[in-house]
Amino acid sequence: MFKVMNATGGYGKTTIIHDVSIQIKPGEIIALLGRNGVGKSTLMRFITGLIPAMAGGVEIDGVKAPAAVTKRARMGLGYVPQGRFVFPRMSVIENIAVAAASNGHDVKKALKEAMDNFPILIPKANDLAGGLSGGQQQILALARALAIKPKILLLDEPTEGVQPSIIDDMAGVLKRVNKEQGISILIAEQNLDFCLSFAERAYVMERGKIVTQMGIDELKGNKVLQQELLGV
Amino acid sequence: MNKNKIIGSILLASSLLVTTAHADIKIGAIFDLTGGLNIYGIQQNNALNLAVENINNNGGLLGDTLVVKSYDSQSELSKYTQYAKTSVLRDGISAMFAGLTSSSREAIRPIFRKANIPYFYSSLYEGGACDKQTFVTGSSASQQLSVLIKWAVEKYGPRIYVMAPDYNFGTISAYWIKKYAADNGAEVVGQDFLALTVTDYSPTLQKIQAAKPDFVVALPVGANQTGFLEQFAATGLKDKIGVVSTNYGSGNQQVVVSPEAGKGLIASQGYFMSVNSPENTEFTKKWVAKYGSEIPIVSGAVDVWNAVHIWAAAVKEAGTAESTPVIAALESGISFKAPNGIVTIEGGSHHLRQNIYIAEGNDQHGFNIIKTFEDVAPSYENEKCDLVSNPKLVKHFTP
Amino acid sequence: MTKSQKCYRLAGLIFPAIAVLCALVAAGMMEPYLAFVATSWIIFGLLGLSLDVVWGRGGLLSLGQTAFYGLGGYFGSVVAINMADLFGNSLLVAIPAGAIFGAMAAAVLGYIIFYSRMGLLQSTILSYTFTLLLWSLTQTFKLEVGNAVIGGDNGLSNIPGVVLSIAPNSESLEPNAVFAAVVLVSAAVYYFTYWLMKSNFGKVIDCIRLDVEKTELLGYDVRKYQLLNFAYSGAVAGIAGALFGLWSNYLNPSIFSVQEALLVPIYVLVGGLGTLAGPFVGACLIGGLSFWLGSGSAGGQTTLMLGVVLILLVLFLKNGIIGALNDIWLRFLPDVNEAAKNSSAVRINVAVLEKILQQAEAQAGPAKELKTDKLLKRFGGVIPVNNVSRIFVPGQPYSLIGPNGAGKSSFLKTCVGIYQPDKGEVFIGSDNVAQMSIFHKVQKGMGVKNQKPQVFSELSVIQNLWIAAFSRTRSEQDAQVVSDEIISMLGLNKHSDVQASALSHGQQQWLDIGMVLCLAPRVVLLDEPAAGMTNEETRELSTLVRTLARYTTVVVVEHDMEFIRTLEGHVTVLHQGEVFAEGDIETLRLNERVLDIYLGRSKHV
Amino acid sequence: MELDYLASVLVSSLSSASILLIATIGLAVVFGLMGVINLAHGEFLMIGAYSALTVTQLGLPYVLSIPVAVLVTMAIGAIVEVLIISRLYGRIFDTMLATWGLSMVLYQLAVLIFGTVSPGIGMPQYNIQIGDYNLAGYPLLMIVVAIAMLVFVYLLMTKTIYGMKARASIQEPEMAQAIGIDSTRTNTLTFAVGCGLAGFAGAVLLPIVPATPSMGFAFVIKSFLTVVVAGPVTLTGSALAAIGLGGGSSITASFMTSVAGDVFFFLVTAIILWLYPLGISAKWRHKL
Repeated sequence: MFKVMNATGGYGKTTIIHDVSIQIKPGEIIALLGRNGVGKSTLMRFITGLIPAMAGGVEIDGVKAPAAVTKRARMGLGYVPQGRFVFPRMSVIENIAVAAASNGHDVKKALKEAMDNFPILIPKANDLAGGLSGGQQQILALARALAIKPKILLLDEPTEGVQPSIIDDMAGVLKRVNKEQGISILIAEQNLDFCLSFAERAYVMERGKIVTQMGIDELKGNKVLQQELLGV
Repeated sequence: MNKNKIIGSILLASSLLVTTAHADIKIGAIFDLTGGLNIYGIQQNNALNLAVENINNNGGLLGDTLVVKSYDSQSELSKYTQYAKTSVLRDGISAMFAGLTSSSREAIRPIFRKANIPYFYSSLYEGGACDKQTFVTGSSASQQLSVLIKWAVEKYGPRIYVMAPDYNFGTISAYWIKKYAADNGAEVVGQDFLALTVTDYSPTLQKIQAAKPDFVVALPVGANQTGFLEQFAATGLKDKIGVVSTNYGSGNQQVVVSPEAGKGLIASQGYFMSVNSPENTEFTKKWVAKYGSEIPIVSGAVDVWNAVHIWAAAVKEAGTAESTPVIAALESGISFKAPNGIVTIEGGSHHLRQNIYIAEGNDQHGFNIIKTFEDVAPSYENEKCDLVSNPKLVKHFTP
Repeated sequence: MTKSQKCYRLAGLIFPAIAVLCALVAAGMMEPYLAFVATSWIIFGLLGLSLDVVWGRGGLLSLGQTAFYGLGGYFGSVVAINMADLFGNSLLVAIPAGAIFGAMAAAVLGYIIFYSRMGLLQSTILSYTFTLLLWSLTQTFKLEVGNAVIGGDNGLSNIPGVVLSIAPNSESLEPNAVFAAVVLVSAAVYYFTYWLMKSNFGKVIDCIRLDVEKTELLGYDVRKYQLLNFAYSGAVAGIAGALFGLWSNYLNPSIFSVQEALLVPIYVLVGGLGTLAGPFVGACLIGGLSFWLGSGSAGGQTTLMLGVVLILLVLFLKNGIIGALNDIWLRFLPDVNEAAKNSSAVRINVAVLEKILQQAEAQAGPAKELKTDKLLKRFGGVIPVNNVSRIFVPGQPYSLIGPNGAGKSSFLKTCVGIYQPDKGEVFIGSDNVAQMSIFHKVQKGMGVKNQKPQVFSELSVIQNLWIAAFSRTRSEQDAQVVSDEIISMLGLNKHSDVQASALSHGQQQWLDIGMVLCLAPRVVLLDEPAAGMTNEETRELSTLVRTLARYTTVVVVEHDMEFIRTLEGHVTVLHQGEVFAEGDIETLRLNERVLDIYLGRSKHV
Repeated sequence: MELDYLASVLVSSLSSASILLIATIGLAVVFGLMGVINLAHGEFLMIGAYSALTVTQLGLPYVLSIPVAVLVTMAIGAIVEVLIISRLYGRIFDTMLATWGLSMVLYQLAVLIFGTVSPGIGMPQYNIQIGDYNLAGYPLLMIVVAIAMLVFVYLLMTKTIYGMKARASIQEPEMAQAIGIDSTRTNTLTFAVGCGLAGFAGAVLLPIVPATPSMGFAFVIKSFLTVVVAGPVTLTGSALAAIGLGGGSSITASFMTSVAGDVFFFLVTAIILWLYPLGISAKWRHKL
């Protein structure tokens, strides 16, 4: 069980998210929805510990997560940020290897898994990550996050600027690791179709707060509801 | 209007504050005790303290005790000006002993001229300083080179390569080398002036080999010199080409240079620790007793020791420490039995007649003296500068 | 305003005045040697001031100040030596000579730095290299100019002291009087600099430090301002150098040395960056410390102590001494940003807005159309703007929409000139502006608001608006009138004195829009203006944009479809750098192809 | 110009460039990888030299003294990072001033401990001949040492886990933490490695440049300019910049004067910065 309790935080003195609480059961896939600038990314960063908590905290499997980003990562928090942030002057292999090695996992095994999951990376294995296309970088960021063997995976706009075929691959892999390894997933997306295709539940944010949560079926096919909540 | 008032009040205030009574005779010392030049500065300062101790132990000067006002110029030029002024305005010194580089001398010389206080500059230098209040106890470039070049041409041959730092000491020395080479039927086949920051001498070594000289006059300063000599020896040139210098050993380079590189190098200076005279034996005994024997004594230190004693002799002769009579006494041509032989002030040029030694480096980080030229006159300075007949002369003569 | 606040506001005038008075009184009582030494600290303070002007105000750490200082010193001294026999007064000849030479040297270096738009670190390194180059060249530089003999490493001696009386061969002043004279000269330079930095010029310089791009977007020729500021700092350094020459009566290449170059930033940091008075405090403190250590019992360990002091200062006193005192004082004053805490929603008064826009039209002429002709921009293999030819005219707002990465912002940025177009033309009215600098386009009538709010964080709300208005009106009164109107139109009157950084994200967006309006633009480009705004604010924004479009050409890039719907304007859908569809929003919303690319559905793409 | 002269100038210029590169690599790691301007770099070189000298004076062979120098400088570097540098990341100019203060302290401590005159250890009396010209062997050996250092740092930074962590921590510090890299410790180690490389340089250059408290000063400015000119691809960039600037200035010195060589160095630096405001390697696609 993964819990975010009363999360309040922001940058400097500005508070962006107020009192946000969410819960994710093991193996659950949750969508985090809302318009631009409502605080989805800030919530993600709050969970990873990259912004300090003004109030509230994070609990992983009943253990309160320490403040240090590094320690949270080692407790099984995988993160794919918006904008990917791969290590640009390191090769594809190195990007994945360093993630596996830093968490004490077998580097060779991790690389093999990554290449099996994302064959698209194989021809690029020795290229610098900074030279990859946006979609390839996104895949790499995902592969890197999976290499630390997370219990919960945070995905921030994973389809932004990614071509549709890769989006399909990504969706496939996410479904598989979710099923096979029981990884929970929290995904913030503007691409509704992508989200709706495999999420089970959705939280909707507005102005730094969770305004509602609902089952995914409720949202599917209801264009009025989509427009009202998400402004598409 | 406001300014006049201020100036008035300043004059009033300063006249009240000037201290008039002092029982001791104060002398000033500005040397580089810290910073890059302290290799020289510390020894100069040590020599000054030893000389003052020596004079005080022998009953002081005119019955008074000598007191040293010492300042650390931190190898920074602006500190020289600052402390020179401080010594004049605050400490009321009777004589100043200061400076290593020519620029430090030039920076403070006008201050002591204006204050009419004798100023002793004790370092080997390019020569030519001429000023009523300034006395030089180190040897000048022409003084050393006149004998060294003659000797070296006889020993090695007539082709000379000059390798000198690219500032006044180097360029003026190069001039003298050229002149004395011509006088002795030799020629300068190449010269290279190096920036003070150079640590890599391979370009110079290539040029030396291209010029095929019989000997090299190597004049880099301080630690740079040891670097050059090491590289010179390691290139395998030492056996083919002689190396002579007027400043090797002036900062204890012989200690730093490895025995392989240092053995056989020729240096000419006004003093080497191995000078064999009763004065030197006594002097080194005192020095070792006070400062230990770890670091050999450099010529600059002896120059300071000589300067203090010459000044003291002039004070005794004048019967007072006041500047004008002391300067007159100095100009009368005072002699002193120094560790490096008898030295005599030339009344006109304010430079010293002194012995110049030619020594060869041995494999013990030391020198063996191989030739002594006695009582060498500072002929260039004597020729240009006569402060007895022309006391208003202030100039830095360059050839 | 309370007395304490007034006093705080005038602190830069009052405390230095007190310090000058104290120094003058002390000059009458001090022992001469101390006066002599202290004079050099004041000179170093003046040198520090020159760095504070470029670094604390202009934002560029220059290690070339000692170069201008040395050059000013040499040149001023050469003039002083040659004029000594004729004129006497050395201050009157050396100071202007030093100032002119320092300013010229700085202008040359500044031209290279600013006009090649060099990065900050590289500029610092280049200025440092400049100093080193001078240092190695002057070691052997020999020249006789009249009576002055520049003798390489042996330096330049026989520089006359400070002489006040105007008569040939006058006696130079005594140390205490020199101290007083140098204090007075420094005070004059300080107060002139203080005035300059408070003036319109100084305000622009502050803006450049805070956000150089925004300053240029307001229509200021930032490079010219930077160059002038740098040249002024060179002049101040040159004056300090000339004074130093007169003080020490001797100059030598060590004035260009690395130690000297690095000491200057220390004076500034110790005193407080950007405070103008700080460098004097820093120089006196470091000078005093070094003097006390050098002649005190600790003698010999000066270097060690200075090093330790420096490390401790950097670690524990970030804002310097004046900065630290300032922070303490601020704690006792009412918080200017208090008003930001209870803010209400912005309401646009359409009547007022129309009046403003009519006035703007009267002053700046009719609206201009914006036209692009086969505009192309490429980054490596990506072409975010691919042969876009559009024409935008006044009357109704234009919206650009499209999925992430469609090239909306890039199109806007290429029009603005933040990206240089690779091909194609941009017209504002009849002028082809494709190759013009940004500020020039702004002067032609372009107003731009970028995606993130760009406001000058340290300035108050009204100052932000004023600086924008002043760029157009070039009259303080007119700028005041315009900014007053805009601030009341935005309903931000109560926040007038609040620092822009204290505003909420939404309010900063409004302030930014207000600044654009101050320019009375004839073409307005807005990049995601509604981002981070509440629903209410978005509605007000829509009103504003629609009103604006009646008087000017308006192009909006937006994500928020609801917002675009309320604009009731023309909509262009961009996809992969090209125009994909256009029309009104209702039609487009029924277009499955548009929904597909916008929602990222895969089947139609 | 004779061919053998030309050849000997080229070879010796290459060795000059190598000496510059050896002194620079540590700085390249610290500045290029960490973005820290370490003005005390020269003093770490000096510490390395004195460590090696002290060890040889104790009677151990010179070769053994090199690892000791590396360990000593690494330890001091780690302490300095924890006490000073770690508090100043991101404040590039403050770091510069603090490390300058540090350089003054280290310099003066060296004067107190070692005095101003220490015996050198001498250069191996080995030389080679090109035509009529002799070249000292040890400086030529420096070409090999420089290449070895480059290879070592390259391998350390690309083939070891530590190296990958170090680069990740510096390229994207937040993401590095978010995948579980303890970037605080990694940065301490990286700074220590940079200092260790400086120590190695000081030790290995000891026969050429005798140990004096002020020896670091001669290197730090040129090393620093080399690294800035190099730009983001630190290692290859520095190698190229060192060959271009150091070698070029040495060749200029050979055909003109040494002052011309210095002027060449500074002038070319200024011109390159003008043309490539972010360094020569700003647009390369290489790891290091």
